[in-house]
Amino acid sequence: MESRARIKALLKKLMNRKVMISVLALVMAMVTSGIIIKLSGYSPVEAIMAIFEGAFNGKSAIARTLVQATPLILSGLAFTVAQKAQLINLGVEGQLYLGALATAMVGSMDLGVPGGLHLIFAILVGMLVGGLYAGIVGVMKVRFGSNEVIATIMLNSIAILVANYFVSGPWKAVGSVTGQTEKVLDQVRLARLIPHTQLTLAIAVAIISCLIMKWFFDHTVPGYEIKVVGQNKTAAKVAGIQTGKIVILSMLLSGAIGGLAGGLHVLGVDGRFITGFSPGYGFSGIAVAALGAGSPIGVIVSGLIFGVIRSGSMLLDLKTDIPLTYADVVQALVIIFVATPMLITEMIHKSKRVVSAMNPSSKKGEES
Amino acid sequence: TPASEGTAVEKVDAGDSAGETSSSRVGIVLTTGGLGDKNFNDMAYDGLVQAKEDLAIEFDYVEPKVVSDYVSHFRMYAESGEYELILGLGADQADAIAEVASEFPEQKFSLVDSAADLSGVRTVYTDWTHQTFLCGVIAGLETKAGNLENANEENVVGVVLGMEYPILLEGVMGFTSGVKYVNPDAEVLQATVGDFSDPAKGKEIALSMYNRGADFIQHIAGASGLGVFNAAKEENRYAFGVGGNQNHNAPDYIVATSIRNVNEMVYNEVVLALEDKWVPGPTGSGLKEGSVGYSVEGSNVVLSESTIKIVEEVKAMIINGELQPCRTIEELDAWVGNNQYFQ
Amino acid sequence: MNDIVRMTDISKVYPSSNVRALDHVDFTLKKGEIHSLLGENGAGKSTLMKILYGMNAPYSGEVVIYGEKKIMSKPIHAIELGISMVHQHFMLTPVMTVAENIVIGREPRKGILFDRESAEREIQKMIDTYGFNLSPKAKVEDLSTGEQQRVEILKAMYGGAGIIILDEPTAVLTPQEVNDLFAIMRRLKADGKTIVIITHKLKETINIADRASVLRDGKMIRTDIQVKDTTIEELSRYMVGRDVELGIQRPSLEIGEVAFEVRNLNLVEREHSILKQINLKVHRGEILGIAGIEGNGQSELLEVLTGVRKPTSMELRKNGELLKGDARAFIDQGIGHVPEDRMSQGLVASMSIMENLILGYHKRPQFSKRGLLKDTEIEEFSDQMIEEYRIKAPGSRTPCKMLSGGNQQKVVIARIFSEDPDIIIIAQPTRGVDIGAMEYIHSRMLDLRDEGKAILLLSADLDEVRNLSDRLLVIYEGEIVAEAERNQMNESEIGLYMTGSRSQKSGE
Amino acid sequence: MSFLQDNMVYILVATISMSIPLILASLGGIFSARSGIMALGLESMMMTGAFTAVVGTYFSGNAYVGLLAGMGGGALISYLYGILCIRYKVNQVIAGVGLNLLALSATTLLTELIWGNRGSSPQVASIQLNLSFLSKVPVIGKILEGQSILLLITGVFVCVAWFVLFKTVYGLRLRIVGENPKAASTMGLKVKAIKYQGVIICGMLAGLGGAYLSIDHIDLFQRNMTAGRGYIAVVIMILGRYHPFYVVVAALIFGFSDAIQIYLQGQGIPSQLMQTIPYVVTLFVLAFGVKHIRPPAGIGMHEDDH
Ligand SMILES: Nc1ncnc2c1ncn2[C@@H]1O[C@H](COP(=O)(O)OP(=O)(O)OP(=O)(O)O)[C@@H](O)[C@H]1O
Ligand SMILES: Nc1ncnc2c1ncn2[C@@H]1O[C@H](COP(=O)(O)OP(=O)(O)OP(=O)(O)O)[C@@H](O)[C@H]1O
Ligand SMILES: [Mg+2]
Ligand SMILES: [Mg+2]
Repeated sequence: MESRARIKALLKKLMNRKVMISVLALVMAMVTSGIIIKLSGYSPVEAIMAIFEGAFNGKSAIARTLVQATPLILSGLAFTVAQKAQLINLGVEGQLYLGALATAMVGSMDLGVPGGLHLIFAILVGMLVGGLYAGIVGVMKVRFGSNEVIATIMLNSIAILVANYFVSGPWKAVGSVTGQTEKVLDQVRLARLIPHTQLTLAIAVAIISCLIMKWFFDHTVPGYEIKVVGQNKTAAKVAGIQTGKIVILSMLLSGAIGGLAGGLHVLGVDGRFITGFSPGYGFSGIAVAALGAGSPIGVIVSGLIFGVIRSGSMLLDLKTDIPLTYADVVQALVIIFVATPMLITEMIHKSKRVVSAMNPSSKKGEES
Repeated sequence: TPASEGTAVEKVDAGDSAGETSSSRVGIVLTTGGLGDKNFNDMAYDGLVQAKEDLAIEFDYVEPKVVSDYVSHFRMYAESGEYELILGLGADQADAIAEVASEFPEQKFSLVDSAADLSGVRTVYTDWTHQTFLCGVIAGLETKAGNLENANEENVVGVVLGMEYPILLEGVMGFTSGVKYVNPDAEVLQATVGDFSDPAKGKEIALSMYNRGADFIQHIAGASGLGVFNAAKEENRYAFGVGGNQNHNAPDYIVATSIRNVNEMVYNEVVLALEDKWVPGPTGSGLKEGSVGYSVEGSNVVLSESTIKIVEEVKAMIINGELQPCRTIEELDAWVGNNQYFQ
Repeated sequence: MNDIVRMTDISKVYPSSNVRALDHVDFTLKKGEIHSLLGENGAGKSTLMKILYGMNAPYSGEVVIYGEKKIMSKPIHAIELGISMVHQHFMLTPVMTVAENIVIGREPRKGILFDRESAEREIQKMIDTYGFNLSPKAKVEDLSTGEQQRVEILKAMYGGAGIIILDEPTAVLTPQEVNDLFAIMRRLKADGKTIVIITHKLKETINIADRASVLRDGKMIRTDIQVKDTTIEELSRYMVGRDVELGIQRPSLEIGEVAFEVRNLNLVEREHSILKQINLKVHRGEILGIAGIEGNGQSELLEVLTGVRKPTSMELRKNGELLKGDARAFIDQGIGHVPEDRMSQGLVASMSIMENLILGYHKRPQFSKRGLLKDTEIEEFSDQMIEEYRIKAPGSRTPCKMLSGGNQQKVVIARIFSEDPDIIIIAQPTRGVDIGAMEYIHSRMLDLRDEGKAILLLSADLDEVRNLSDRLLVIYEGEIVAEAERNQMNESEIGLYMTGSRSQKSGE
Repeated sequence: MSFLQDNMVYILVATISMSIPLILASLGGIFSARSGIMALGLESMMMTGAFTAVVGTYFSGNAYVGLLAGMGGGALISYLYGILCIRYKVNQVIAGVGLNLLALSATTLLTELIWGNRGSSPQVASIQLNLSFLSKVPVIGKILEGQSILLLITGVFVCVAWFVLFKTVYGLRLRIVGENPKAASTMGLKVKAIKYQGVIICGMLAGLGGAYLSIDHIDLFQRNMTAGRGYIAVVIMILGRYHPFYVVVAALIFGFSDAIQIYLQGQGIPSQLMQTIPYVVTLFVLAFGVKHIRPPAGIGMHEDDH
């Protein structure tokens, strides 16, 4: 009996408003895209089945889903962290790029250190580079009052161009015909958790990073100060918090997480830096952060959801005639619906009204 | 289904095995550019459509979002075990296809457009320098002669790149050495759009070259090249297409296309696989095989007989090995010193 | 019947906080009266008036205006009926000019063009009539709070509304300005206008109103009180439900040695001399009050003395020792600071009470250790503060934005007072706070003083400064122009110094 | 440098033609931002405009119909943006990025459904009218003669925008709404309606900017052909302090540095590094030129916020 009550309590906790709305939004996005798919003459059932099969059917499918989710979770986290200080870091893409490049370079050099150390060093350098690159924005903001939206958009383009220059020129792998660095040493590659998949500990690192950030914001002094600065800069100043330092710190942190996303991708998936390796993870991160509703825990959940869509759409692509563009449409719709909780609440209200109109005896329920 | 005007496939003799293998499936991993590029991917797709018609095969295709996804796609094909042949496209798939091929030694893998030597994988490559060299020769001859209606006095031509990828720079060198082979004093301008799908910027870049005296521009810029054609029309100058025959895009202004018959290459791989003639290892395919070259078909620009004669002569020289286009910018000066058509 | 507004059975629940702000309230306005609406913080005064102004739909109940039943769901409905409102929190656009702010929504125009000249001319005329010191061309962001209040009042008058609602218009005005405002109100009344005024200062109600109504916890406790037949004590009893000690005067028991000394303080910014040669001393066991009209450098003085702003020159001593540094250093040195605007400077509205109670002191060992917050200790501390300071809130985790103004002020005060600072710099401690809370805050301040703290009090509320201060300074245009011991100067004398009509300095 | 001088006329010609779509889009952005909605969805409006312009031209055979269709397309998606941000109070960054993704995938999908190719449309008619009648004007005649009639239209729009924003009652109201929606609402303004208007004007102008790219500058729609110009337009709008004239200056600075880099390419410096020039210049202008830009205070706020 008692355990039943506990499960009930747990369910109640899980079914809170935020979660309900996110779930309903997903359903709405699915239904809408289903209609679009149907209108274009394809079978929505087939599409959804393919997506679920591609994401969950078998070990390698699940592995693929987790691999896809990893950079999304981290990019979403990077955006969320900056957002806590009320900073819009549209530059995660650039930070991720440079982080990946730095990790790849360090990883491909023979430093004569043991593997584990080398790996950690490579990751840390990636984080440092990503962090410093974002730090520029923080410094510009504090020093010159520069708008971070402009600065990050500009720095994105610069990062991508400069990285492309290095990997097509001075740092290009010998004999390679595409823009890429040398392979990283085997000792710095992340070990595969399941053979013949790309699944590595990277996903664990991503999830742990989210947990750490949640803990950081809830229980540490700098986390607290970031939140205060984000919510009320004047009050923070009056309380003796050095707002400039905090702004820079948040950007550094956010950029470091972006750099980590890039570094893990290099060491876990590609084994080197390859031009164009990111399909806009930085921007998808904004969507992930939106779905995660500003909470690092939410980011894990939403990163996984986007991972499912991306991984599932690979099978959709392979198995059906439905063009891959539909998967993009689904993703965009998910973002839009999830970002629109009021639409969902409105619909709930309307449907309640309809129900109560059809069924006058249930009118009491409206009061509550 | 994606259309691809002007990429007609010349039929390779399919032998008489077509009937028996009606249930064979072929899978292809396209490049990150995806279908609709009216080029590489669309041509490969057309090759398979042709194969489906001629050889009664079935085929599946996937369009990866990013380079990192290649491995997953190859593995999904291989794991299903349903495919007679798994095709890859583009040099950047080499790592991925090699990794999966090592896990599935029984499976046939072919990678089109890569020269890498990968165990268990058949790679077929074309030479970029061979692809653009002959259009370079045309440009070199015509910009100096100035006979064509819209050619000018100045001895300047240009190349527009989409992005500065190492492999595309070979295409630039092919064109440049082609120009210099017949016209060593010509200036070859070069600029990069920074995007493969920004025709507006492509046009601006082409205009900047035409303004500086160029009268012929070779683009290697994907859809950004459409802007180059537009600039040619507007400025009354000439351009060269790349990949599939693009001459119809602006027949009065596009002199020729630096052709690469990816469709034929793909088609051939299917034939080989069905006929059990498939063997792993790298195979070159160039001017001789007809996989690359120039095509004036569909263009309204009439080249003089002497030009055509010289181009064909040069083509023959490359095919029989008398002439090798220059490959790198560093070697160019020395190469020009040693290789001249008009002594 | 000359009831031009009749609100019956009005109820309102805010869905976001689930607060029943109004509970079956009836309210009427008679033509040509000045009606004072009273009640503690959070009683529902603003809510009721916002419903009348169409800003608070949906509500339940009936609103009848000029005898006709109306549904007030948008301000435009009220505006069209000739109702205007001065809001408790300013509704001004800082980057725009006085004239633009006032005429918006009913702009003089030439075709599609905004007729700026005639707008400015009209506003200037109003300014002249009411004797305000304002320029229609000035940007609102350059105005002091008092001046902004005047803009709000002009906004309400512009367009000739018949019913004018003033929600705490006097909170930031000097006595002189209050008198001016009241003169205007009487004139408007003579013109046949009907006015509602919300205020926490019962003296003002007695002074200006014809009738009064009292709300408590969303219920109308008394309505139709004839002001001429009542007293401050009676009104305060209606509001709070008990007797309130108003205007506590408790002279210092023992004034100790100098605890806090400022010498040679000057502040020049953008070639404007904002603070000029300020010298002051606060002793242990003393409250030093600084009176002055808003915009005469008090805000800057406060910021300099708490390390938020860098002065051009200053020598600051605490217990004889030279003090330097930023806000952090000042806090660490035991200088407590209650900022003048709680919402923008004192609190992080979206954060919880407990998070706000440690703000600025979060690095103290009792709240954190090596960068980690001590969650249990913080929560215990917070629960204790809520009890001790009688903060009306569901719990420590309630966000501050859900509290009423008075309770928010208590959070700030509790934070500073509980940290046992030697010196307390406190500005506008009871602005917008109801009489019950005011009584409490004042008595706490006096207790602290009696414990030997040195307190520097800045306030625009002259009664407050006069009652609490053991010594009083008057500031005018960044200069200390007068100094007096308790009860040495009367209200009108201080008023003369505050407006610069008189100066001890020039008299020397 | 004399090389640049020799080509200065061409560089200026390129500057102008590359700036036109940016000016139009940022001009639109001003209306949106000034009404309180940060136009991060400009990219989607430009892209949709570019697409519908080609659709309109394709089916009517008339590029001027196409221009109108481009404005309509931009307006349509901006209306959606408005519904999200105004009615449903969606976070504007997220709504913008979401719509940008939607516009990219939707235009790709429709390109495929209409023309059977998901990369690009067929070639369509394009705007042919240019300013050749100005060729006689001394000095600038050379720069202007080849420019499209849209340059003239852009210039007119810039002036009209300035006039509307700062001289008319409507502009005053729009700006008040963007600065302080609550105050505007208490003064009886129809805040939501004004915001919708701001956003839709934004969509029409950005759509026109997109149409310039697709049926004026060239003559077809190519998937993702706006190539991030919408984001650049946001940058230019902010850099131009949300003011029509300064936005023109900011766009010309960006366009000019972009044109310079095109002409400087192939002079030995790696092309990728040359391509960073406009971005680096913008950063420098941001850091040392226009400090502390103050956005409209009401961005992201709603009239019924408490
Ligand atoms: N967008 C979301 N989608 C799905 N689940 C979510 C989402 N946001 C939060 N959750 C779930 O709700 C729970 C609460 O998460 P959250 O981090 O928001 O806690 P919180 O109580 O808000 O913490 P805090 O008050 O410190 O912000 C988590 O366990 C998570 O599973
Ligand atoms: N926008 C709102 N959302 C939720 N709750 C609100 C809102 N506005 C007011 N409340 C709540 O409604 C109650 C009445 O508030 P109201 O502002 O009417 O009080 P008041 O009498 O004007 O107080 P004060 O003297 O502090 O101005 C308070 O408990 C307050 O917390
Ligand atoms: Mg949380
Ligand atoms: Mg109130």
